Amino acid sequence: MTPQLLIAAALCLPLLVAVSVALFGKVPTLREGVTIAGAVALFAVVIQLTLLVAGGARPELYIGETVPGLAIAFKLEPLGALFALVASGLWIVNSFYSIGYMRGNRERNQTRFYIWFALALSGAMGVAMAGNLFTLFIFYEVLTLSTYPLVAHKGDAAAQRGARTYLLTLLGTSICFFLMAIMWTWVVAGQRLDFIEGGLLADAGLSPFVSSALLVLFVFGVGKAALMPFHFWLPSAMVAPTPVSALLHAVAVVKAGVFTVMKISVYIFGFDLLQATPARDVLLGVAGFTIIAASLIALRQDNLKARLAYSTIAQLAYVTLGALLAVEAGALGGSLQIAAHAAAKITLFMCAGAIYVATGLTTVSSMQGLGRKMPLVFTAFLIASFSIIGLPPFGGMWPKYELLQGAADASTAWIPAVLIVSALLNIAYLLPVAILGLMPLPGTPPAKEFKRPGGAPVLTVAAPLFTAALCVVLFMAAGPIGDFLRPAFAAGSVPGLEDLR
Amino acid sequence: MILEPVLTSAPDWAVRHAAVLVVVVPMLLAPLLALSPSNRLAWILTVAGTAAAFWFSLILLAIIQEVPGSAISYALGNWEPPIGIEFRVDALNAMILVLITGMGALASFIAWPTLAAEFKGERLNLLLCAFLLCFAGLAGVAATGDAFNLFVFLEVSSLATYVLVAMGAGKDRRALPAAFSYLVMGTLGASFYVIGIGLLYAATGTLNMADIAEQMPGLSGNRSVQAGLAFILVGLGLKAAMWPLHQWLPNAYAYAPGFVSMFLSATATKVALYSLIRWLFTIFQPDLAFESAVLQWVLAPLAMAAMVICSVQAIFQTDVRRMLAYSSVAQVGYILLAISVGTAAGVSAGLLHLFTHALMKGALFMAVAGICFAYQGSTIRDFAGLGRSAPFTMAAFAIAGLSLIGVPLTAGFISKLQLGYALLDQGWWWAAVVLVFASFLSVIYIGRVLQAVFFEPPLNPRKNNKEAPLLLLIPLWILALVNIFYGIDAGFPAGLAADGAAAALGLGAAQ
Amino acid sequence: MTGDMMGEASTSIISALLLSILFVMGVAIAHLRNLFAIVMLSGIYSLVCAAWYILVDAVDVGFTEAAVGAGMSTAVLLGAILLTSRNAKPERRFARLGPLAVCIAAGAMLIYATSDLPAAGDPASPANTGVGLTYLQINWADTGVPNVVTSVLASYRGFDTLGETLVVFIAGLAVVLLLGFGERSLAETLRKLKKEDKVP
Amino acid sequence: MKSDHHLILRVIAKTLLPLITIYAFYVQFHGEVSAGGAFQAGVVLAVAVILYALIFGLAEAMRAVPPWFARGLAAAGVLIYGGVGVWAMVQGGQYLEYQALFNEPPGGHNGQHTGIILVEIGVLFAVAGAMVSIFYALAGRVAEIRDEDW
Amino acid sequence: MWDIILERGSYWAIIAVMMIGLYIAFSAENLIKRLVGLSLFQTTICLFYVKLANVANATAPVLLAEDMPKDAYRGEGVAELVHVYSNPLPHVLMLTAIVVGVATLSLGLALIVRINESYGTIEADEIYASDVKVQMAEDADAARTSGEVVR
Repeated sequence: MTPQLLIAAALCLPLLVAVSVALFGKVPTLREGVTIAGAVALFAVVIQLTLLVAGGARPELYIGETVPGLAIAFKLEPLGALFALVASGLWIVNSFYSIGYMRGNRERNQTRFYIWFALALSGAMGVAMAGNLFTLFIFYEVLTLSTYPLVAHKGDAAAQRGARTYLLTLLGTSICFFLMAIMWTWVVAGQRLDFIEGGLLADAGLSPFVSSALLVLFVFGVGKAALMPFHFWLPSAMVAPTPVSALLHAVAVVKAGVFTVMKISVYIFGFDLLQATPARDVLLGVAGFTIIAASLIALRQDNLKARLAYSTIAQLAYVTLGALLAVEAGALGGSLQIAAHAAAKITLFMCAGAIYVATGLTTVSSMQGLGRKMPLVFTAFLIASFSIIGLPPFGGMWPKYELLQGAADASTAWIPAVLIVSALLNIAYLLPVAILGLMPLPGTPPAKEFKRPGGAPVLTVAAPLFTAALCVVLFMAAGPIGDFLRPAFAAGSVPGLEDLR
Repeated sequence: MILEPVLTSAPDWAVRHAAVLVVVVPMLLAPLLALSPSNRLAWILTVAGTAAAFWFSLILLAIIQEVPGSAISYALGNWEPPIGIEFRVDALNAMILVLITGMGALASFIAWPTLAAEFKGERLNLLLCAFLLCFAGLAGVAATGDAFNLFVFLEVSSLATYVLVAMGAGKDRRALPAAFSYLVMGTLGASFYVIGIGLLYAATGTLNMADIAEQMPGLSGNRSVQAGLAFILVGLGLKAAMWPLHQWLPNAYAYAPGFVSMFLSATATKVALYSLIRWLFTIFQPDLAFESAVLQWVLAPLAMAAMVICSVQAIFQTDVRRMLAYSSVAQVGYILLAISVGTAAGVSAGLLHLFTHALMKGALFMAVAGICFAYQGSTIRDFAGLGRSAPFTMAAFAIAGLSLIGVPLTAGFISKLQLGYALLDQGWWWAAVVLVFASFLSVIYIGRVLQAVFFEPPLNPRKNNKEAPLLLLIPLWILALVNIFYGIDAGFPAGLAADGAAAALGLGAAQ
Repeated sequence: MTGDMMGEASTSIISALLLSILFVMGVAIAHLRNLFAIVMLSGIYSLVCAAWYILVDAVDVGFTEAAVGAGMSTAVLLGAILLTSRNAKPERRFARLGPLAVCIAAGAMLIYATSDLPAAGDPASPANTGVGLTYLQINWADTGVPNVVTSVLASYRGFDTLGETLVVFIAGLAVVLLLGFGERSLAETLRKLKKEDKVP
Repeated sequence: MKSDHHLILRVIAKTLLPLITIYAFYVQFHGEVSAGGAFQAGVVLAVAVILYALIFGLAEAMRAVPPWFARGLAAAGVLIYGGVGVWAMVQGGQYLEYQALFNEPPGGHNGQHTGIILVEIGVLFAVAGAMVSIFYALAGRVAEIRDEDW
Repeated sequence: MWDIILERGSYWAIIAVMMIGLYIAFSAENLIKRLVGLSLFQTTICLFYVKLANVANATAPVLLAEDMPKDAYRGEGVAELVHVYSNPLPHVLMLTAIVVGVATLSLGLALIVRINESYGTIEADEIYASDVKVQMAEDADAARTSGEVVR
C-alpha cells in the first residue's frame, strides 16, 4: 500500500468500525468482534506507517483546500507516529477490557458506546496525522464531540451535568482561545497554517507581545491538556464508565491535548522563538504549579477515580512543561511521558474498573485488604504506580530523567525541585492504595464480599496485567523510541546533548 | 466555470431580460394566484415562479462571471439611466439574488406540507400570493439601481411580510402584536430611508445610485449628505435588525408560520444588509472621513453589543424559535462587524457570513417548522427526545446548528474564520476576542437544544415516531448538505463574496 | 417684477399660515384622547396639506392627498374605530421621555442638514436642475403628454408605479387575509334582512 | 335600513352616484392634460361604492359589486399593468418600453399614449378593487352600521 | 439673519411638524393613535419633498401651449422652455409615497381590528402585560416539567 492509502486507511478504519457496529448492533458478539478486528487492523496500519517514518519518510496525504490557505492535509512525523501508535495500540487492549466491563456491569446502550468510541479513535488518528493546524483543529473538535456521548453515557442527571461541564470547557477553550490563536497565526504567518520543521512562526518577525499572546492562547486553548485553571473538566468527566475514563486519560483525549501543545511548540513556534517569548516563563510556572497543586488535591481524594484524575492532571503537566522548556531533552522527555503515562494510567484505570465491577467499591478507604481477594489486579496497580512515580525498571523513569536533563539545559533551577516534590507526592497518593490493598493494617475489617459472583471478569483482569507488563517493556524500549523521535527536534538546534544510552 | 451550462442553454430572451424577469415573473404570477381556483394549483405556480426566478438569477450570475468586474445595466422602458429606472446587477447583486431566490424556492417548496392543513379554503392561495409578492419585492430591492425604486420594493416586500407574520395568529395570537410592531418599526425605517433619499436628492439632483456615487467625492463636506447617510443608516438598520433597532424581530420570527420565519430569516434581513453595503461602500465611499468615523465608532460597537447581548438573550429563551431569532440578531452583528472594518477583506467576510448564515438559519428554521408541524410545539421541552422520534429531521438540525456554532468542516466555520482574518488583519484583536466569545455563547444556546434532542427523554413518551413531511425533509437535507459541502470546499461562496466585495467597493471608484 | 414679488410674499405668508395650522393640529392630535376627534382632525390635516400642495404648485399631489389622505384614510380609520374603541387611555408620563429624546435627536439632525440645503424655491438648486428639469425639457418630444407628472409617473418611472400598484394590491390582499372577505357577515346580514322582511 | 327617514339621503345619493362615477372617469382620462390620474380616479370610484354601501346597506352594495369582483378587479389591474410591459418585451423592446408597442420610429407618440392609457387603466382597476375590498373587509366585520355608531 | 429664516424657515416648520408625527408614533400607547401619528409623519415627509421641488414664481408642471411645439421630437438635445415650472420628479415620488402610506395604514388597521378581537384591547401596555403573563406561565410550566425530566 502506498503511504497515502495507509494514512487514509488509518483515518477510515475507525469510521468503518463505527458503521459496522451500527449495522451489527443487534448481535453483541459480532459487534465486539468487529471492534477488535478493526482495532488490530488499525494498529497494523499504524505500525507500517511508523516503520516508514522510522526510515526517514514523511508520508503525506493532501485532500484539498476549503479556501486558499486552509487545506485539509495529513503528514506523519515521529511525534504523531508515537501518538498514533499509543492510541491505536491501547484501543485493542481497551476493547477487550470494554467487553468485560460493559457486559459485567450490564450497561445499557452498548452499541452506542462502541460507535462513539470508534469515532473518537478516528478523531485521535486525525489529530496524530494532521499536517497543519487547521486539520488538527478539525479532528480535535471531532474528538471533543464524539467523546461527549461517551461521558454522558449513563444518561442520568449527574452524568449529564458532568458531560456538560466537559463539553463546555473543552469547546469553550478551543473556540475562545485555540481558534483565536489559529486565526491570528493564519494572519501573521501569511495565510498558512502548516507544521514546519523549525517553526512556522520562526521567521515571521513577531513582536514579543504578539508571540506571548499567541503562546498563552495556544497553551490554554488546548483545554485537553488540562493545565490549571482549565482542568476541571477532567474530574467532572469521572461520571463516565471506566473504559471511557481510560480513553480520556490514557488513550486519546488528554494525550491529544498535550500532543497538540508539543506539536505547536516544535512545529509552529520552534525552540528559538519559544525561548525568546516572555510568556513562556510564566507558563512554565503555571505548569509547575499544576503539577504540585494537582498532586496535593489528589492526596485528599478518597474516590479512587477522582484521585487518578488529579494524578493525570499533574502527570500531563509534565508534557506541557517539557514542551515549553524548548530544548531537545525537554521535548523528548515530554514525548516519552506521553507513551509511558499512557501505559501506566490505563493500567490504573482498568484496575479501578475491575474493582468496581467485582465489588462496586469506589473509595480508597474501603479497598483496604481487597488485594487479598484480587491479588492480580492489585499487583498490576502496584506496578503502574511505580511507573508513574518514576522508579526503575519501569517506563515512567525515562521521561523524568530527560526532563531533569532538559531543565538543566534550559538552566531553570526550580524545575528539578518541582519534579522531586512531585515524585514524593506521587508516592504519597498512589502507593498506599496498592500497598494497603495487599497488606492491610492490622485491625481493619475484612474486605467486602464480591458483588458479582466470581469476581472480576477475566478480561478486566487480563487487560491491566498486559499493560502493566507494557510498562516494563517501555523501560527497555526507551532508547529506540528516543532515536525514533529525535529527528523531530533536530531543527530546534540546541547542541551538545548527551546520547540517551 | 461552473455556471456555463446555464448560460449556454438559456434562450436569448432570457439572457437579455434576465435582470428584470427575475422580479417580474413572480410579481405577475402573484395576481394570478389570487384568482386561482385551487390551492394546489396556486402552490405549483408559486414553486414555478420562485424556481424561474432562481434560474434567471443563475443566468445573471453566469453573465457576470464571464467578464470579471462587469455589471449588467437594464434600462426599464428603455429610458437611459438617470432619466428612467435602471436595474443594475453586478457581482454583489448577483450573489444576493442567487441567495434569496434559491432560499425562496426552497421556502415555497415547504409551504404546502406545513400549511395545507392549517389554511383551507381560499386563504392559502392568497397567503402564497403574499409570499410571492414578498419574494418579488426582495428580488426587486436586490436588483434595482435606483434609490427610490429600492424604497418602493422595500415597501412591497415589507407589507407582504407584515401580513405573512400576522398569519401565525391561527396558532398563537401573539403573532398579531408582533406583526403590528413590525409594521410600525418597518414603516418608520422606510420613512427614515425616504428622508435620507430626499436629502441626497436635494444635494445631487438625481436618484440613480451610480449617478449619486459619481457626485459623492465632491460632496463630502456637505451636511445634508452626511445627515442623509445617517437617516439611510437608521432606516436600513431598522429593516436589517441592527442592534438596538431589532426589537421587532424576535417576536415576528417566533410567531410567524414556520415557512415564513424560514424564508424571512434567510432573506429579509439579508437584503436590507445588502442595501446597507451598497450604500456604505458603493455610493458613499469608506474613505470619506465622516463615513469611516461612522463605521468605526458607531457600527462596530453596535455590532459587538449585538453579538454579545443577543447571544446571551438567546441562551435564556425557552422557545426554540425565539432563541433562533435572537441568534439572528447576533449574527447580523457579526456581519455588521465585518462590514465596519471597511476593507475589501472585511466586506468579503461579511458577505460570506451573510451567505452562510442564510444557509444555516434557513435550515434551522426549516427543521423547527417541520417539528412544529409534526409535534405542535416549539419549546425546548417539546424538543426533548426528538433525536429518537425524528432522527432525520434532527440530524439536519444538528448539522445546521453546528454550522451556526462554527464547527470546522461546516460553512459557518469558514465564514467566521474569514471574519477573524479581516479583523486581525486590521489589528482589531479586541473585536476578534468578542467574535470568539460570541461563538462560545452560541455553543451554549445551540448545545442546550441539541442536548435535549439527543440525550433527554421526551416529556410524555410519544406513541408514534413522526418525521417532518417528506416535502420538507428534502429541502432541509439539501440545505444541511450544502452547509457541509461549503465547509469542505468553500471556493464557490468565497469567490462570490470576494467578487461581491470588489464590486461593492469598486463601482463608485471605477466610474 | 413687483407683481411676482408680491405674489411670492403672499405665497410665503399663506404657506406659513398653513404650516402653523398643521403644527397646531399636530399638537392637538398628540394631546387628544378621543379617537373620533383624532381621526377627524387627521382628515382635516390632510386637507390642509392638500391646500398647501396646491399653493406650492404640486396640484397632482394635492389632489391625491385630498382623495387618498382625507377621503380614503379617514373612511378606513372610522371603520376601524367602529370595530374597536372610541377613546384612548392617557399615556404614562415617564413613557414620554424616550420618544421625546428620539424626536429631538432626529429633528436636530434634520436641522443640521438644512444648513446645507439649497434655499427654498431656488431654481438653481441641484434638485431643480437635475433630472427634474430634464423631464420638463424632454417630456413633450418623447411622449406628447402635457402633464409632466403623468408622463413621469406612467412612463419614465413607470416601474415605480407598477410597484406602487402592487403595494395597493397587497394592502387589499392583506386586509382580506386578515379580516375575511366580509362574506361571512354578508350571509348573516342577508339572513337578518330576510327575517325583517318576514316579521313585520 | 328599511325605515324611510333616510329618504332624502337616498334620493340625493341616487342622483349623486352616477355623477361621482362620471367624475372618476373624467379624472382618469383627463389626467394626461391636467391634474389628476388613475390613483385619484380609483379612489373616487371606490368612494362611490362606499357611499352606496353607507346609504343602502352593505348587503346591497355587495350584491351590486360582489367581493370576488372587487378582488378580481384588483388582480386584473396589476396584470394589465404588468402585461403592457410584457407586450413591449414581446415586441422586442425593453420591459415597459411603450415606444416598442407598435415599433414606431422616434417621435411617434402612439405607443406612449396607448401605453400610458393602458397602464392607468390598470392602476384604476387595482386601486378601486383594492379599496373596495378593504372597505368590505372592515365593514363586513360588523353586521350593520347603525345610526348610533356615528 | 432674515434671509436665512426666509430661506430655511419653511424647512424648519416642516421639520417641527414632522417630529410631532414621529413623537405620536413613538409615544402613543393606543395603537390607532400610533398609526395616525405614523401617517402624519409620512404626510409631512411629502411636504418636505414637495418643498424641495418648489421653484419661486413657477407654475405647476403641466406644460403650457408655448412649450409644446408641433412635430417636436428629441433628435438633438433638449428643448428650451418658455415658462418656469416646478420640479415634477418629487411630485411623482410623493404620489407613490402617499399611496404607500394609505396601504400601510389600512393594513395596520386590519391588524388592530384583529388584535382587538383576540385581546379585547388596543392599548399597547395592556397587550404587553397580557403577553408577559402568558409567557411567565409558559416558562414556569417549562421549568417545572423539565425538573421532572431530570429526576
